[in-house]
Amino acid sequence: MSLVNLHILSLLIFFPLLGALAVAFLPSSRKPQSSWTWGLIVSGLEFLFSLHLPWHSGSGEGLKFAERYEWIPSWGISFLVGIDGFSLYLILLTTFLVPIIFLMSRRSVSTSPRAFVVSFLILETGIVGSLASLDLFLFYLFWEVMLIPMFLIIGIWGGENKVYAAVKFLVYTMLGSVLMLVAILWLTVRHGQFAGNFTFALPELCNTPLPLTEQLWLFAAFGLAFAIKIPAFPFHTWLPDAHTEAPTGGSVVLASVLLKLGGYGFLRFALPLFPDAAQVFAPVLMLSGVVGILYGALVSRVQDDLKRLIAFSSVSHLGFVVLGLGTLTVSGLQGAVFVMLSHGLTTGALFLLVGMLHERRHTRMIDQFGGLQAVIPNYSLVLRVVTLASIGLPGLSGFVGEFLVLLGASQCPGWGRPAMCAAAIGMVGSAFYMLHMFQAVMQGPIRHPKNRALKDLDRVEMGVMAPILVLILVLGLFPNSILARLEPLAQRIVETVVGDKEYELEAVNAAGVVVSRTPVHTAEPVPILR
Amino acid sequence: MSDVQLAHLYLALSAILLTIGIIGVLIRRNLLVVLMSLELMFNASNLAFVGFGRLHGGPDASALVLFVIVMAAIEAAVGLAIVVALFRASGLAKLDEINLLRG
Amino acid sequence: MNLTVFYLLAAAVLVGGLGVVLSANPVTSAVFLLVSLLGVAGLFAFAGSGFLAVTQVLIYIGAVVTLFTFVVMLLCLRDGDLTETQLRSQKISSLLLAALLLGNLLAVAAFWGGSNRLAPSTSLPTMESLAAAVFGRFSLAFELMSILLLVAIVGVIALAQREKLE
Amino acid sequence: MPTLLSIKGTEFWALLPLGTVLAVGFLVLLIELFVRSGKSRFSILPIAGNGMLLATLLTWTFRDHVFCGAFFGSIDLDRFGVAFSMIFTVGAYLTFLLSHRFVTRHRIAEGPYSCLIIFATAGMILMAQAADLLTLFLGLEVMSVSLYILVGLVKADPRSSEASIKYFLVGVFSSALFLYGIALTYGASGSVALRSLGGAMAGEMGVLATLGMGFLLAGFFFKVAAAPFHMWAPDVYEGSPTPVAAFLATGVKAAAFAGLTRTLYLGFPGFFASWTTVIWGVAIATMVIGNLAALCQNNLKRLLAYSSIAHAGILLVALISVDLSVPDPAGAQALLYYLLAYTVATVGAFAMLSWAGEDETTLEYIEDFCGLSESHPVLAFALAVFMLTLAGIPPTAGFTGKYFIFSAAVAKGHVDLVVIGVLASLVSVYYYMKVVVCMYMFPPAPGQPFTYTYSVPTAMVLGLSMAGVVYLGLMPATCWRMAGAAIGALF
Amino acid sequence: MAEHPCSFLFLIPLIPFVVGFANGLIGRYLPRIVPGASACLAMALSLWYSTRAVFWFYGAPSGTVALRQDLWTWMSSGGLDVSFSLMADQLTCLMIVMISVVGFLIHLYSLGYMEHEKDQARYFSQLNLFAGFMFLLVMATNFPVMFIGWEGVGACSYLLIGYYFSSEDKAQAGKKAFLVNRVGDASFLVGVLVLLGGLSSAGGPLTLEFSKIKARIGALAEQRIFVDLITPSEQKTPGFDPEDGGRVVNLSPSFSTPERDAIQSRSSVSTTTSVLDRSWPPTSGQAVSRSPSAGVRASRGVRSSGDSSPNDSGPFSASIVTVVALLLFLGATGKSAQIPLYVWLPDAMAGPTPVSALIHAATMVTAGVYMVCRLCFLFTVSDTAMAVVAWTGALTALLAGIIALAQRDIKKILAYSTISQLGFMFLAAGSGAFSAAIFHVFTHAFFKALLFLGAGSVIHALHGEQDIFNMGGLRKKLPWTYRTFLIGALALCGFPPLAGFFSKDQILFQVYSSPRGGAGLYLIAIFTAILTAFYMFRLVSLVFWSESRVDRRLKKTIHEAPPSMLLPLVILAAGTVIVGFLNTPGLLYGHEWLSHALDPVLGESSTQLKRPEPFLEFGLMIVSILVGLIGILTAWWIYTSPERDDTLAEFEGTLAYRAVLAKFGVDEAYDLVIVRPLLAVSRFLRTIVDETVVDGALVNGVARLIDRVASVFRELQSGDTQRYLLLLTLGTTAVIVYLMRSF
Repeated sequence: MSLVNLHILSLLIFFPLLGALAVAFLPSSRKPQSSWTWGLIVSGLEFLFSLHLPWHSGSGEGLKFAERYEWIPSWGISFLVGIDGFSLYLILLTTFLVPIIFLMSRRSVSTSPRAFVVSFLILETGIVGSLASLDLFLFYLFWEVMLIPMFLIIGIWGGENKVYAAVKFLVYTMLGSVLMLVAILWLTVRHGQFAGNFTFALPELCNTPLPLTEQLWLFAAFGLAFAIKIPAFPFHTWLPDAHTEAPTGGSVVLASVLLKLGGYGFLRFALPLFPDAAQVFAPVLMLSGVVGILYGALVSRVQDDLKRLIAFSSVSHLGFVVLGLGTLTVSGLQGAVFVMLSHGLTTGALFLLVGMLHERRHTRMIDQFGGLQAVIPNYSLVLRVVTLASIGLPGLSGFVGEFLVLLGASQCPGWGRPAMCAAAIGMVGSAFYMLHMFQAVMQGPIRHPKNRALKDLDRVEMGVMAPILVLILVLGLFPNSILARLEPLAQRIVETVVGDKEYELEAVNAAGVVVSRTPVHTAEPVPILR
Repeated sequence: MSDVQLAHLYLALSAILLTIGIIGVLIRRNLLVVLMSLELMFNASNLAFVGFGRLHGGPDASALVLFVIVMAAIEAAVGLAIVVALFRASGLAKLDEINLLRG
Repeated sequence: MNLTVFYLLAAAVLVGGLGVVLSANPVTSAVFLLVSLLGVAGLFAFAGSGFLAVTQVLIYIGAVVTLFTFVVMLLCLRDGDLTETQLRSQKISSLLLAALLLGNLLAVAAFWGGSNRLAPSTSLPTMESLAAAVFGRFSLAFELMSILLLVAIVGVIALAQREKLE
Repeated sequence: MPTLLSIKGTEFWALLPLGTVLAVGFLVLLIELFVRSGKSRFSILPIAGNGMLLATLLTWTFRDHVFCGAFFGSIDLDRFGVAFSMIFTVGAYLTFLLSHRFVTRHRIAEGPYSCLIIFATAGMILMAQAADLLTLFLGLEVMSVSLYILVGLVKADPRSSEASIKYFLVGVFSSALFLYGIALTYGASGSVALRSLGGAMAGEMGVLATLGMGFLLAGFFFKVAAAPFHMWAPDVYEGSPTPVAAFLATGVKAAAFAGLTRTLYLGFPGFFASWTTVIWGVAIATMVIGNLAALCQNNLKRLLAYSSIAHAGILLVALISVDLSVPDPAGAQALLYYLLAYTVATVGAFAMLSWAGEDETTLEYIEDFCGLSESHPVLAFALAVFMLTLAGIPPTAGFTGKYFIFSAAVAKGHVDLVVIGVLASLVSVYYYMKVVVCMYMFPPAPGQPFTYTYSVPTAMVLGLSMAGVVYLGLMPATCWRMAGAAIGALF
Repeated sequence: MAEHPCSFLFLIPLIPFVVGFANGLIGRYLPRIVPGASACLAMALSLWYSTRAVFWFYGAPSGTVALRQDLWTWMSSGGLDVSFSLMADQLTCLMIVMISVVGFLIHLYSLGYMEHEKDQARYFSQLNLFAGFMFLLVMATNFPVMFIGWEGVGACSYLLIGYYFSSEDKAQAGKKAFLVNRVGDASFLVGVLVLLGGLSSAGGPLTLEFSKIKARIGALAEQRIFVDLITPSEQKTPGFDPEDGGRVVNLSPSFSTPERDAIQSRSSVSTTTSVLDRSWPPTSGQAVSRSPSAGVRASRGVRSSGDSSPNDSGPFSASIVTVVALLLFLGATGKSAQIPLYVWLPDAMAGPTPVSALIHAATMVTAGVYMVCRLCFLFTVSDTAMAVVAWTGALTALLAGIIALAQRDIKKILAYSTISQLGFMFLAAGSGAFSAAIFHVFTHAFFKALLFLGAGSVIHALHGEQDIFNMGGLRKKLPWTYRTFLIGALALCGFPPLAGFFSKDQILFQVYSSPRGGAGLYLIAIFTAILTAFYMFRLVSLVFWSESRVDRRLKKTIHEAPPSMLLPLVILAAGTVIVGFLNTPGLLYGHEWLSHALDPVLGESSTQLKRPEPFLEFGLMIVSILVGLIGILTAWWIYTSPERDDTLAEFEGTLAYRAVLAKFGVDEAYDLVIVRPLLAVSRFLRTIVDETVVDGALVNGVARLIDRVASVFRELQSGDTQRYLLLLTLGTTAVIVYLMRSF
């Protein structure tokens, strides 16, 4: 078991990749359906493996399952992975969703399923990798690896405007990440000057004594990358296009996981690395969050494409994440993470449901529907629950996160309270568009004769939605096990940022892998800045 | 006239010759004339070599000039060959007619 | 006396050069080129390396200019090609540019130092020293020159030969 | 007084790569003249190609027999020379592999073709080993003259001869400037030996030296196709036969950078500040112009030409992110690494191009590749990988190389360059992705199906390039160390 | 003072939840009787456990303030632990009994009423879920858990209003209800969070437990909120800040420094003057002046609000408690349909009648009142809040009464009367008579449910006819309905000895004599009572007494309701008769059992009256009875006899009547002022800001710009070799010039 504990993360990272290779090199004589089966098997196994994490990660704070192998020693680049509460649940969410996506897509995706499966498995590798990696180079690597499969998924299996959306997604997100690369390099170089060794390992890069102006620039670079990914308010416009054009599976993974990596990046990198800058930027984050909440809600209300509506609802929900990050309070950070989780479930479910509707009706225009509740009661029941959850009905998953974020905002001095009030108005906003959506699609008289013949959910769809619903309920009622795991981490960040304490990412040692803080003797002399 | 003076004068002359060659290359349309202007440019550097040769003494400069002369002759030959080939291929000998490749 | 000779030669060089550039007919240009190269040869002689002058005359006048005139005759049969077309559009710009460049060069030519350098006694290269240099210090370059010639030959042949019937 | 007799036997080690290549060249020439002239019309390319391979192996085997200042200090064989000679010979080898079907398809005379490529390689090797400016210049000339001819060898295609004349004019013009630079430098120092330039240029001769350096830089900028000296590149690449274009994009560029590196590091270390600034400006111009001009290209060959310009910009960044005084060669090391990565990827891309199309026809427009993913998934994947590499997206070689360069540049305080560089490469992502989009997201264009002439050598090139891309991307450590060893020779 | 553990409390909400979920998921596939039956059974079980809880509570050892069951820790974050726990004290016991009784009856009634409906499962499941949430709401021990119920009941009412989803406007009504409620909920949440901030700045551990907050209300009362964004820096630096008397409200948990506490203890004669307190019209001021002893215990520190501290900085500052109370009250107005958020309730009548009876008359709408009473200790600290509550209640009662006068839809009339009665309750609460308010909640639950169910059976009999002008003469046709309905109506008019009489009379009396109340409020209330009597009996006479206006075809089919519907009517009628005696005033030889029972919870905060003056009390009682009679008689006189129809007709022409009929156009006003602008803004944001500016101009604009530049470079590549050479020369010259610049 200890052996498993030592290598579980690399297993989780590379297993999908191997699976992808296997699927790619299947004898093409097989009928295409076989690649679905393979994809299901691989992702299912991956999910089972990932279940190992929560059982054996104990309760304490800090990183677990850390691994470290020197990769490019002369540049201080190592394969350094490890997870804590921040990443654990997102990883679980990912591994949980991928099989579901395969299940749902096998009926909707007809063109070249093999490539579809392969792209998704590679994407999974990228996601898990960037969630697990603690080495900035490694992180950037996986971060970029995520882009291409997503680009292909949108561009190949997308809607009519797919190429535009795909390229926009790719270029826009890369705009952020390349600047982040510059920031990473700058950071490592500076650390090299201070500490004498040239390393990318996060635990050693923390507490690099940088002057404020430098921190501001670096934080801005990191922040831009993550803000685009989340997406925070002014940088959101790639999201509606991507969501609208992407196939169902793509939208699901995009909304449920990819966006979360932005928030995760803030928690894991931006805040701990540049605490002073974080304190300066916090109001900006809060402002962007609040604007995003309200703006997203309003704009989403007047959309006429279901997917677009949900996309803007994501903008609104993730505004809560940004706000929570900006509050720099324990509750705020916890809330941000929890909003990410619950949004992952609810919005994923919403996209799945819209996808089902699209399969049946081949349109997503709201005005094409109406009165469906009479025709497909089960579907409407599920949609109802998910809608209420995403509105943030207490007792369901949506509420906990939003409440904690508001709590954090209310505890944040300065602009906290006004932000909190505005965000609370945003809660009204979510009801504003969600109920409108539900009413327009599900209620009222049946306008289009086509809608009379719709089939209700079949077994597979039920089987897919059931676990999601259960999770929504469980997260809503018993969030505390998660919150308890998050609390010390959030505490540490807050103490670092607000309380000027050292940020000790101790856990690599705790995992038994020795990290030498002494300079790694490289073949080249350490580069010194002029 | 001292060597230094001579070097100065030769350098100045070579500069002027070089410029003339450049102008020729830039504004003449006839390929052959352009080639001739190029020859002028080579000769300019030759002048400079000789002048500096007097300054530094020794045979090096002369050797260099020798090589350059041969090299220039080779260039001329190859150039003319290319021009002939082009002319045979497309009947063109003027630069303003040569712009298939663009954009 | 020395200077006047120099100036005469320089004048020949420059007039030849200008003639190459300005004369409308390529044949005329070729003739002017001849003049200019002769001037250069004279300057070589004036600088004391007669061998170079001889080489210049042999190679350039004997080979290059002849080649040029030959090709001119070969190509410019149609009188349409004799009427000169100049590149009006970038005349001005190129002249300005050339002027700027020339300004810099002349400034350097006028003011670079070197005044304190006294030429060594054996200033005038003799044939022996030249030969020694070519076959000693520059022996490798000499060999490489042969390679260059070979390349040129192969290339020209390759260009010259008609459509190979492979 | 030095004469031929005073040359020691050991000095001939310095001629090892050059000699081998030349020997192969002569051999090919003789075979062409005497053996092949009769009825026996066997292909000569394998001989030439394997000759290049042999040269590579020999160079590698005897890499320890370094000898500097051979032949009265006119040629060095150091690790730098070894590394570059191997890059050139490997490049030539790959070019021969590429040429396999192409030459016959386009009815190019094999004999001269092979000879000229080999001699061009010899010229490159000279540039990488030159210890004095004359050798450097001669190398340049040998390389250039062969290439002027090579570019024009497709008789059927008027574009080819046009490219040839253009290349010739611009090339000779720039080499005239280069020569003038040599003259001025000689005037300043009284010598043409690179190592002896340095000392002589102090004081009042500084102005001459600087002027000379300016002309030399101009000549080099032309060779590496840096803006605004780049304009010839797209036309020449498009006009020339595809394998030759590949050779231009990889070998010539590498050679030019080798010469530039030697000249600047060995010859003009005292002028570090000034040439750094010049190159700084040129690098910015090159990265911006190269990437932007590539945006609206539909011809893949032209696109690759512009991309090679853009990459030249990045390589220039690498060139100046060093510190000659400490010494800290990280930048030059990265330059070497990046050249390798770039060569591999570009050769791969050109391999696709030379593969595409049947006998007379060439498919070089991006539209021709539409829907490739359905009809030929493997080819599509390969081309996609090369595009990703060129765009510098991890985990490919291109990213690792870019990363090394940018990291070195940041360490030298060239953050401005790096920011421009990453933004420029962001733009490049757009046009590289245009190819991927065409292959994967568009249906095949009606009427003209994608055709290709399969040949084992080209397949080998594809395989090798793919392997190289992945290897250099994921396991950079070894090659990085080797690059360090190579560049160490200049420091 | 202890809380006694009780192991089965969780069953009370859980059973309806479970059954509700089961019905919702699989009910559709079960035989059609099963859902209804199981739902009723669930309510019965809840009723059983509620009563059991009551007995358990009174059987508990002395000194027990409440039964309590801690289930699990719901959330714990940043020093705040929210435990998911339930409790039952006197107030809760009353509520759960009421809910389960009325709920059970209405479920029973629904069996009959809904038997023709297609999918009863959805109906009953949602009804059960509602009951569960309602239980949760009243049994919660802390704000978040209460908020679950609070929002849950809202959601369920939304679902049930939209039960007939296939008609557009009913769905619309449901959405409207949810949205309006949501506004209140948001303010409720903000209130809770501000309260939390106050607690944290008061020092000590964070908590949202009612009991703990109650314990620390004193410290809380001293906290002041400075809404001062101009200088957030001073708030950024936690710790003692001399500028504003050491009472910077810094809403960060890590804010309790010793010297600061010292300051607080020193300035225990604190200065929590609020601009609001001063600016409020003299009523509260009078109250203070009239009885200096009033509410001293409740609000230490508030009393000395006269002298404001000299160093009272900040552009706007108020007592946190006031702010909190007002925010919470806004939430209450949403839930229980007070000005300004009452507009949803009339539309909510779109739902099935039993739903209206249960949710929009008996239980959910009283949640607001319950909340105010549950937090009486908090409200009483702030005179402002109390005054606002009282006046809002009074005005709402009046407004709703007036609007009810002209309505034609039987259910709408009842709805407005509900609003008006809720107004009475808030009036009572606001004037410190919390037990009276709760008492009215209790009685009102019975007779209003009775009325609705009666109306339901009328509608049922007339096959969905709801316009009272198309009814009449049903006295004969529906005898039992008539009798029970009459009882209900009389009770509503406060006719002795029915339940309504006692509760309403108590309210009126206390409003008059409470220092927080006063003559003004009393007059409004008494006038509203007249209106109440009038419109109720307008309804009664039009429906039952006057001769029939029912059209021919319906006439034959009119039939009395089935027993499953009548039984609840009868039971509720009986209840209406009985429950009043739970709280017979001492004047009538009763001894206000209910009030005393509730004393432990409410008493200590309730405003103390002067020694009861029997004469005054008796006088008021007479007045209210008379008032009721007047209203009844006028209504009877006008609406029974047909010959007054023409006079009525011309009266209906008048502007006043039409204004009333149009409900003073409040809905339209809201639509015009809020909804439309909001939608307009949304469209503007979508089309202009998002698609044109952010995406169009910025994102794609940059792309276009780059494309321009690119094409320029492409033009540069003209194919002319000499152009290239020119640029080459240019580059060379530039390099040379640059290099030469230094010499």
